[in-house]
This record gives sequence, structure tokens and C-alpha cells, in this order.
Amino acid sequence: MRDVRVMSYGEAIREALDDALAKHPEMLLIGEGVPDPKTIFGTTQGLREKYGAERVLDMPLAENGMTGICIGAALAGMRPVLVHQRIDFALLSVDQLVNNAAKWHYMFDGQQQVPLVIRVIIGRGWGQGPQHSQSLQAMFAQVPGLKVVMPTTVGDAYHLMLEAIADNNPVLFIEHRWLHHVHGEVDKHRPAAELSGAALLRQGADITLAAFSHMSIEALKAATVLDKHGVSVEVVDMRHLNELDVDRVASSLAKTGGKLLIADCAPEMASIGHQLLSKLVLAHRNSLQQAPRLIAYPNHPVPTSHFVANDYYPGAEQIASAVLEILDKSELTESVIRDLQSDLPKDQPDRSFVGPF
Amino acid sequence: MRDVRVMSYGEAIREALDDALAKHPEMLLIGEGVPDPKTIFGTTQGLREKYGAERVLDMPLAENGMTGICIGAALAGMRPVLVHQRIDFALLSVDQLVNNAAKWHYMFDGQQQVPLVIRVIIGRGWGQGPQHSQSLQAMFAQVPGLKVVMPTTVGDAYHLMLEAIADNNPVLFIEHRWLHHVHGEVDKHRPAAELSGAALLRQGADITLAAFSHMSIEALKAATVLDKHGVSVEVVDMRHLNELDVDRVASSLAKTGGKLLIADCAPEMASIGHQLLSKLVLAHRNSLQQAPRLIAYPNHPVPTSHFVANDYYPGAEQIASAVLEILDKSELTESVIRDLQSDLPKDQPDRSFVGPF
Amino acid sequence: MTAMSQAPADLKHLYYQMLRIRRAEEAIARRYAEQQMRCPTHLCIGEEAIAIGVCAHLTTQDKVFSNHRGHGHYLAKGGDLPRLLAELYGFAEGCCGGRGGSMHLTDLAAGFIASTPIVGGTVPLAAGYAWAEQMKKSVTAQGGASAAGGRTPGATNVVVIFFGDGCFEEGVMHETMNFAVLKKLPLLFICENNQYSVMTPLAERQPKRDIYKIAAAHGLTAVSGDGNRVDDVYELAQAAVANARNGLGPQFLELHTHRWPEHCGPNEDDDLGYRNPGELAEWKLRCPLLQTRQVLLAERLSNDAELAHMETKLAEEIEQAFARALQGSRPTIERMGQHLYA
Amino acid sequence: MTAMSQAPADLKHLYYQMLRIRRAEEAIARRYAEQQMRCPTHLCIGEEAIAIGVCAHLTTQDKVFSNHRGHGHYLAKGGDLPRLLAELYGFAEGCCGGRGGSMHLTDLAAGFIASTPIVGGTVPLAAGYAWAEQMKKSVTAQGGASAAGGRTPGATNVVVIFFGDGCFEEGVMHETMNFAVLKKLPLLFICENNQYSVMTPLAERQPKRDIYKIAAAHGLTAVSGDGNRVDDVYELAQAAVANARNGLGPQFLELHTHRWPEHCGPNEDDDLGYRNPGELAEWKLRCPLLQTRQVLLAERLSNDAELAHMETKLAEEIEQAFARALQGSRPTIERMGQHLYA
Ligand SMILES: Cc1ncc(C[n+]2csc(CCOP(=O)(O)OP(=O)(O)O)c2C)c(N)n1
Ligand SMILES: Cc1ncc(C[n+]2csc(CCOP(=O)(O)OP(=O)(O)O)c2C)c(N)n1
Ligand SMILES: [Mg+2]
Ligand SMILES: [Mg+2]
Repeated sequence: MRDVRVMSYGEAIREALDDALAKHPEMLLIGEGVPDPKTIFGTTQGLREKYGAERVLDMPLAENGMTGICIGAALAGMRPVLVHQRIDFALLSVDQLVNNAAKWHYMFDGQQQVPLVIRVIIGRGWGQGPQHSQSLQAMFAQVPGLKVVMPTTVGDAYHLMLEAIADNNPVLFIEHRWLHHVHGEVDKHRPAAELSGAALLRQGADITLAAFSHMSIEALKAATVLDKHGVSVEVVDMRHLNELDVDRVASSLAKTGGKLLIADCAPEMASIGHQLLSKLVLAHRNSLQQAPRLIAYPNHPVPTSHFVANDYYPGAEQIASAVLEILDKSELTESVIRDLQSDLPKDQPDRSFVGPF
Repeated sequence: MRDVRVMSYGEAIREALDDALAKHPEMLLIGEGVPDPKTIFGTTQGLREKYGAERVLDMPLAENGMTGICIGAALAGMRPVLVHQRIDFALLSVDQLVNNAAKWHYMFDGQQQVPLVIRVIIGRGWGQGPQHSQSLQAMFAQVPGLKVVMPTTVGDAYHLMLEAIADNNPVLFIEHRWLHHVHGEVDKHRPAAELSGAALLRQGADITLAAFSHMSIEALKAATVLDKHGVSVEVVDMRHLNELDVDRVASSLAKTGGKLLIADCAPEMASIGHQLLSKLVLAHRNSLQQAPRLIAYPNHPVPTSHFVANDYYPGAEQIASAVLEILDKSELTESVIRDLQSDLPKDQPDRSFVGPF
Repeated sequence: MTAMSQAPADLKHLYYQMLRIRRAEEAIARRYAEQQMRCPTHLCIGEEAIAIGVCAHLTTQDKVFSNHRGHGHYLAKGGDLPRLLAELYGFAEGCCGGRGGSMHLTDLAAGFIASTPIVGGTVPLAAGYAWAEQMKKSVTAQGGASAAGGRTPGATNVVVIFFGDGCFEEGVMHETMNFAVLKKLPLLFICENNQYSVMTPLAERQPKRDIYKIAAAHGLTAVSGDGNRVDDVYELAQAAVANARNGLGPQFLELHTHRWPEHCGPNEDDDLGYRNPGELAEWKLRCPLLQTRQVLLAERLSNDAELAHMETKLAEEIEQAFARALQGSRPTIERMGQHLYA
Repeated sequence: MTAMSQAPADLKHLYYQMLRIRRAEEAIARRYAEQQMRCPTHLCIGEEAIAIGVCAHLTTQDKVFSNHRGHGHYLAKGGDLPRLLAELYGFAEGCCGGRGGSMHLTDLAAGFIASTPIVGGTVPLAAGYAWAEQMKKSVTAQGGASAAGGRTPGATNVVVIFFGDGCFEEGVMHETMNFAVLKKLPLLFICENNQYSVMTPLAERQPKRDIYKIAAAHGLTAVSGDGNRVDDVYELAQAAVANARNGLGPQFLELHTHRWPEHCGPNEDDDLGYRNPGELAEWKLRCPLLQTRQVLLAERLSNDAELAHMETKLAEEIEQAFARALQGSRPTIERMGQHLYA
């Protein structure tokens, strides 16, 4: 039986929260702005009205304390989902996340558990600048005991959110701001097995593109155009960050002749792509037949000025160029780039977006 | 002109702080316990008496606030050195370190600067357990704008501390608790050029061992014994974490036939060894001629029980075994391990250590 | 204009300064719709009296730190208007070279050190800066340096931190107050209590009790007042600045006010219904400009013609500031790669 | 022994409980020298009255959170002594399976949820736990569940958080107090003010003002008292527990006391000179046990023979607890790999 509907990524999150609130009477949804009229970019809309102000609530500006309070509530049997509108704010709560949430089950010998979801949003927007658009996923993905998921597709957003909430461990759920606008299918009866490991977003024969979050969308754009030019790209989405599915990448590489491009939405020095590549080399030394490449952001904070957004953020064009270089087909670059070009500035995900967030 | 003296790593830190306090009238030394009778494992001894209570001082238990206060003082021209007795406590200050200190110079277009040193101590001890012996170096090493140094030798401890204090940028200075007891030479007139990049601790021909902090000491132990068994190991100490010197590793590999072992003092998933390996593969794809290996801690928090310390922490024995496996000389393993074995429990750095810290 | 007036309260001058912020903010709001200032922008319309009433007592040697809602503080402290606007447009000539936008302002010459948008982020920095000022003073005092600007010998520069009621919930606030009292820092905490954090009312975030009384319990000299009366603010700040300057330790003012526009962006948003019905309208009646204008006219300190002249003068200044800002140049990504390290 | 006495103050019983902690701590200190308890260990000798006076009012349904100095709280709440000792030795039978040592204790059956050593780390957890208890009550109340143990209908379980004067400096303390008052949580903050954080005296960390008055300004019901008089603590805690139980919101007790041994480890360290001269000696005269014993004898509530009998009984219990603990088994690294995820 299938129950497939098309919706936006943001709507999928909302629907997952809705379904989970209905399913788990002990679930709480809490965060700055959760019940306000802007409803965290629409993702919490109507939930307070439906489930009551005791379960769907705002909170004081106290990220570390409130994280600890949610951990305490989780220990007592609640199932809190704590939302930060930007991952930058979660930096205030690293103490509670790393010292407590991630370790609690372990350090008390399995006697206690912390079913806690932390929703954080990364990514660009209108000149969010150095303190409001960091890409800190790798920092959190290296903490033993903390699960970190970063879904790309609309279907994954729905199902991984449900999974995260049902999980009896702390899960950091990372949404790229620009994914909220993307539309796709949600099949509520999708088998759970499809949610583990990396996700194969597109089959291809010439090269493996292992991508993260919004860069998977860019990778798909590039792949579509490259296909028209006779280049077949396989896109693997690395949605589980604390357990990178290198086996999946290796088996793709076996098909594509060991040619690998990694595309991440983070500065190079903060890219979890390094961990992916290293683990691949350690576990599947012969999987690479050619020099791999990593596309990431420059190694400095994000400047606010929209004039440099296009150059700061790599996208489908940079991915396509790199693919063609790896495949030694740079003669195609010019025409592929021409096909890819859009006149939408890179500080807007689509025409409907007019800031100021 | 040389001025060489033998001292312990802890004494070298103390002497660097002393010399820097004398040289920079604007330097402050602050931290919980800095002026107390235990003097941060001896590293701040006598400094308050010498430089006064205004410049050498204790502080309230408020890691985030005090980090911000030190940043503010640095903006106003002071040169604070803030000490945390354990890196775990620095997790409370990630907000100020990452959101402010690391970005300030950049985000204000170079108009302001933050000459700040954060001294943190990692490593083992008597059953410090999950919240008091984390190895978080990789988490901090991925932040653009934050310099991260982790010296291994006594000479580097002295000079890199002086450099860190004179630096007009925030520097995280990481000391492994067990290095404090190690003795070595300090040459006060050592040329500055010797401080950049990775440090070649031992020349060798058969394999390259890229190691971090206390694992470099273990690597040297292993190398000494392996040498007697006819195996020549080159040991490269990766002291600068935010700028891993992959070129140095690559040139060593050129000599040792592309055989690489990385040894880190952190859980595997939190190892900066992954970044090292990935960068190496990206920049020097053909430098590896054989499957590399990474030695690190298990992927879970550090359990307190001393009964498992020996198994939790890899050391010279594990390094030697791995070297012999890579070199396909496992027939030597038994006798090498025999030569390496010590009856000192792995929760003690030496006989003089009797806890409780 | 200078924000460094040491003269006794000249209400007309204070009015002019407030009006300047109001008209500048309105102009920003108007032009924001052109979609050329592409960064989050938090306007302070309705809250001008606090910045002006406090900064009136500061010299350029005194320092100010601020938060996401920083335009008013920046201008009140004497920050350069064209460079603020250029920053909003993302030009290289912006006060942060286009790196920060509205939420990151600086003008070192004016003593406006910085505003940044992580709530609470600048609070301890201000304390650290004040601590350094205090230490430096003790050094120059030994060297026999003279006290500046007619101040008592031994007086120091002061540092001011502006923040909101929401910010008061952050733990770092309390860590900072504790240290400030411990060290008797020459520091002023100015809490702009506008009852909202984004769209969340105070009652969903804090229990019923006074903010300033917590500061008082920490050991600060703390009072509250009407943040929409520039004369009140001026008076409270006068005493507070004098106290801080003369070694009496950190001072805390809780000033009640209200933001008129939406939290972030150029528009009003009363239609969203998160404010109590009639709340905004009532606060508009308590407009700091309106109230001051009434006094100025009632007490014949000014007249319609003079007030109209102020408008013209400001309209010109702001017009020119925009013109100047718009001549800015686009920063390149290469330039943006600089200054990672000092 | 049970820590769940609901009876009126039985001073003899309180004395016995305090003595039990004292003797257990002393035994730990003695055996620590054998270098078999290889973990940082913070003893509470000299501070026993607080744990006992507070926990006397709790049922097993009530919960306790604690910090690095947790042995006393654990025992007062009814935590299992042999499992505490086994934990110190690092055995698999320890209350955390050897994973935590002295600084990580738990006994869920007794309602002692957890102690951990990051200062301030457990403070918000206690509030979160209390919040959940409050919400659950509102659910069961709807379901018509009966109130436990002779309590007023509508009364809830309470949660207690023990922490030190140093901890009060952490921002998370204030974040937690704000939320606790906002939600009127059934939560007791017990501040053990022993004037030191490690070896740093209060005066180097906090200005002169009362800790509990800051809590009061936050809106908590807050009082201070003599933490070395178990009868005083008992009385203050009785009122506080009743208030919290009956919906009057969070309560704060600042209790003055002093730690006798070194901050961490089995020895005295008065020779290090960080305490004021004579300070420790004076506090020893105010020993909570000594003071109680004097009352017991003066008021003929007990006699030398009975007191001697207590000693024998406790010596036996502790001896047996060690014997039992020392039968523990060594955990393996394989076992230590388990339970990373639930
Ligand atoms: C640490 C942190 N958390 C959350 C935010 C999002 N945020 C930006 S402004 C703001 C409201 C702050 O309220 P207040 O301090 O009262 O200042 P106001 O906007 O009312 O002037 C919030 C929650 C942030 N920028 N930083
Ligand atoms: C966040 C953090 N900072 C520093 C420490 C080191 N430390 C352990 S106990 C302690 C003293 C705490 O003092 P207090 O809260 O008064 O408790 P007491 O030891 O006096 O009982 C300190 C600083 C820590 N464990 N956690
Ligand atoms: Mg506000
Ligand atoms: Mg104390």
C-alpha cells in the first residue's frame, strides 16, 4: 500500500511533527518562535492549536539551560523536540549536548535514556553573515553518542524526523534553509529499511558524486544537465553524518570506475567530506582509481554582502566543472555551464523568497 | 648562540608564561586555580607573586562569560591567557570561542583583533571518566579563524606558547596531561622557522608515522624498539591542527615508500587524523603506496574504571603491531611487544603519579 | 552632530538626535523594499530615547557595545551614517567592509566598538573592555596622567552595553554582572525592555518580577525608568555614568519601551496578532519624539518653524548619506578572503 | 535505614544518618591510600547535615540530582552503599557499572537520579525532570489518580538539586531559576555554600552580597540558614518541600557550611594555606555531628552507650559494604563498548 503526496520539505517537517505529536503523547515541541505567527518557516504551523500550549511552546532565550531542561524532561519520560532557528544558536548549548545528552545513556551504564531531538537550521539566506549562517554539521557529527541526520529529500525529511522523534537517543536533525522550499514526494508507508545508510538519489555510470544536504540538490541539477551532454553521474546523498555510509560510496565507485567527487555545504576545513574520504581510503583502499575532489566553501566566515554570495557558495556549475575535469572532458564545460546558468542570485533559493531572513 | 636547558614540559610552560608576562606588560593569566597552591599542575607557580594579583588571577566559575570578558579585554589591548584545567570545561565557552573570538578580526574587516590564548588540557588521569577526559581537539581545529596548536616536545611547548601569546589571533593551546611529566630540551634561541609546520621527531626509512601529541611520544617509544629489530620508522608530529602540514607528511612518504600510519589521541570518529588523510589524498594522491592505517580510541566516551584503561588507550604496543602489519613483518610482533611491555598501568604516566587528578 | 555633548540637558538637541535616528530608520525601511539591502535589519523606531539619553553623557573615549538592533546606538554614539548605509548595501565602504550588514556595526573613531547578533554575545565583551580600561587607568594614574574632560581625577572611561529584555534570560548576562560587580567595573548595563523577544511576549519567557531588581541583588546600582521619556533617560543615565566613572562600580538601567516595526524587516506587523490589541497604538501615543515635541512647544523651547527646519536639515543629511553610500563599490570574493588572521 | 522518613524530626535518627555518611567517607578516605579507588573523589565530611536535613523530607518518588561531591546526597537519598563503593573501585557491579567512578552516581530505585561533575551540568536537568513530573501530574490528575503518602490532593513529587557556591556563578543556574519560576516547578535548589570553589575563596569569585537574595529576586522563595545545624536544615527544608509539593513553585535554600578535607582526595590540606588561619578549626567546632550529639546528650535523647552502639552498627555495615564491593568483577573493554545508544 502506498500513500504518496507531493509537498514541500518544510511541509513534510510540519507533517512529521504533527504525526509524531499525535503518536507520542509524551512528545514536546519547544523553541524560540515555535508558536509565533512565523512558525519556524511554517514548520510548526497550527500545532499549538492542535496539541495545546503545554506541549507546543516557546521558551526563554537560554539555549544551554533549555537544552539541559529538555534532557531532564527526557530522563523523566518526555520526548522533547527542541528547535533552534539557526545552528549558530546551538553553539551556546554545546556543553549540555556534548557533556550530557550524548553521554548520558553510556555513562549511566544504559540505565537511563535521553529521547531528545534538536532541530537546527543551517544555510544561506539574505546576508545572514558570519554569526547566522555557519555550517557546523561536522563539529557535531564527531561526538560519540549523538546521532546526526541531515536529510535532503522531502521524503527523508518526513521519515527521518519521525525516526528521530521515536529514537530513544539524542538526535541532531539538520535542515538546510533552502531545502524548505523544495518539493517532492512523501510516501507514508515507505519501508524503514530505505532510511538507513546513504541514499542513492540518481543512478549513473561515469562518476560518483557523494553529496551533503543542499549540495545534493545542486548535484542533481548538475547531473541532469550533464546527462544531456552524455555524462552519466551517480548521486549518493550522505544523510547520516555520525555513521557515514562509506560502503555505499565504495559500491558506487566500483560501478563508476573509482571516480569520486564530494560536494559539501561547509567550509573545506569544516567539511565532513574529509571524514568520508578518509574512511573510504581506510576501508576501501582500492576504490579510488583517480584523484578524488572535494567541493566546499572557502575557509573563512560567511561575509554578509550579497555581492559575493555567488562566489562564496559553490553550486551546480562548480560541480559540473569539477566532474568534467575529473573525467577529462573539460571541452564540454562551456556548454554545460551555459545550460546550467540561472539569473537567480545565489542569495535567493527561488523567486518567492524576498528576505529578510 | 644557544641556551639549552633540560626541563619538564610543565616547567617549559611555566617558563614561557613567565617570560611572556615579563615581555608583554599587557598580558594577563587567568583561570580557575591559576593562583591556587596546586598552580595548574605546577605551570603557574610563583607567577602571581612575581607579576601581581591584577595580572595573574583566579576567576568565577563562568567559562562562557569569562571567555567573552577576555575577548573584550583583548579588544581593548590586553593579551589574556585563559586556562581551563580540562578541555571539557571549554565546551561551556564554545559560543564565545566560535561565534566571537574566531570571527572577530574577520567580521570587522580587520579593524579589530583578539590576541587571546586559551590553554586547555586533554588526556587521561586517574579515572577522569566521560566528562573529564575528552579529546576534543578536532572539534576546535575546524573553526576558521581559530589557531590550534598541540605541541608534543618540551621545546615546542615553550616556543609555541610564547608564539601563541605574541600572536594577535585567538590560539587554542592544547596540552596532553601526560606530557607535563616528560623531560626534554629547551633552547631559548631556537630559530622561529623551526616552529612552523609539522615537526620531524625521528628520521626513518621504512614507514611514516604521523602522530598527534602524546601519541607522538608513544610513537617514539615504538620506533626505538622497532629500530632494534631492524625496522626504521620516521615520526612526524602534527603540532599545528588548524593547518595540517600534509606536504611534510607527503615528503616523508616519498622517502618511506608511501607507507603511512596515523596515531591520534582521540576516538576514531573524532580524530583529526581523518582530515590529515583526506587532505593528503586530495593534494598528493600518489603519495600512498599501501593501505594506510589510523590508530585511535574506541568510539565511545571514556569509562572511568581503571581496569579498562589499558584496553581503551592504544600506545606504543598497538603502534608497533600496526607498523609490523603494514610492513608485512608480523613475525616480529611478539618479540617487539615483549621489549615494549611495561608493568606501569595505563592510568599512570609514571611512578611518581598517584592521583587523584 | 556629535554625541559627545557634555552640556546640561539640552532638550532640543536631544530631540534633534532622536529625530535623526527616526528619519534614518524610516528611510532605511522605505528603501529596503527595493531589495538592495539584502540582510536582516532590525529597526529601533519607537525606542530612540534610550540610545540618545544615554549616549548624551559619553565622550568619544567612552565605548559602546550593542546588539542586533544597533542602528540607534551606533548613530547616538556618533557612528558614521554613510558607512552604516553602505554596510547595509553590502559595499566595500561599509563600516565592516560589507562583511556584517546591519547586524555588525563598528566605528572605532566614534568609540562604537561593535554590535553583533548572537544575543548576549557582546555583553561579556563590554565587561572585558571596561576591565581593561580600569587596568589601564591604574597604570596611567601611576604615571601621573591627567584626567580627561573636566572629570574627577581618577575617573575612568566608561563602557556601555545595550541589550534587550530577551537577552536578560541568557546565562552569560549573570556571569557578566557577577564579574562586573566583583571588579567594580566602569560599566553601564542598559536594558531596553520592549517586552518582546522577536514575537514572544515577556510573560512566556519570564515570570512576573522586575529585571532590574535581579541586577540589584547581584550588587549593581540598578533602577528602572520610562525609556520613552528622553529627559528621564537622560537624568538616570547622568547619575549612572557619573557613578561608573568615579569608581562606584557597574550600573544597571532597565528602561521600558516598545518597538513599532516588525522584529526584523521594514514593515509593521501588528496584523499578526502577537501583540495585545491596542498595545502598539498606546505606545505610539507615548512616542518619545511626540512627547518631547510637546514639551518643546509647550515650554516654548522651540517652535514649528524650527522643528520644520530640523526636518529639512535631516532629510538633506540622510539623502546625501544614501547618495554617498550608493557610490560604494562591490567587494570581491578575493577581498573577502583577507583578514582571516591578524 | 531509609531516607524516606515522613515522621517529625527525630533528631537521633538524623544524627545516625549523618554519622553514617561521616563514617563511610572516612572509610573511603582511609582505603583510598591503597590506590585501588583510582578516580577523583570529593568527600563531604563536615557538610553532612545538609544532605540529611533535606532528604529526610523526601519519598522514594521524589528525585535528587547532585554534583561532583555526591556521596552524601546519594546515601541520604537511600542510595546503595556497596554499589557506591564498587563504583569507586571501578567494578562492573558499581552503580554505573564502573563507567563513572565517584563523580557519577545513580540509584534509580532510591530516586537518586544522577550526579555528574561538570559544574552546573545537572542543574537544568533537575528542572526538566521537575517539569515532567508537573506535566505528568496534570495528566494523572485528569485521570483521577490519588495523591501519595498523605499529601494534599494535587501535590506532586518534588525534585531536589544540590550544588555549591561556585556553581552559582555559572550562567545556567540563572537560566534554570528563570524557567523554574516561570513554570512554578516543584523544585528545590539547595546551595551548599562552603565558601570555596576548589581552593578559591568566595571573595575572589563573587562580590559581597547574599546568594539567596539573587534567587529571591528571580522570584524563588529563598532563605538562608546554618548548614551545620541539622535541626535548622530540617526545619527550613520541611517548609520548602511542602511549598514545592503544593504548587507554590521553586524553593531556594542557601546553607552555610564548610568542607574539611581537601577539595578532591582523601587528605586534609590546611597546610596549603588557602584557608584563613583558624578557619577550619573553627568550623570543626561547629561540626554538625558534634553539635547534634551535644543536644542529644544534653536533652537526654540519647546516651553514651547508645551512641557507641551506633558506631558499632555503622562500622559493621560499612565493613560489610566494602567486603561486598570488593567482591566485584572487573569490567571488560567489550562490556564498556555497550550502551552507546539506547
Ligand atoms: C543566542 C541567540 N538566540 C536566538 C537568537 C534569535 N534572536 C535574534 S533577536 C532575538 C530577540 C532578542 O530579544 P531582545 O533581547 O528583547 O531584543 P529586541 O529584539 O527586543 O530588541 C532573538 C531571539 C539569536 N540571535 N541569538
Ligand atoms: C564547568 C566546570 N568548570 C570547572 C570545573 C572544575 N571544578 C570541579 S569542582 C569545582 C568547584 C566547585 O565549587 P562548588 O560549586 O562551590 O562546590 P564544592 O566543591 O565547594 O562543593 C570546580 C571548579 C568543573 N568540574 N566544571
Ligand atoms: Mg525585547
Ligand atoms: Mg563550594
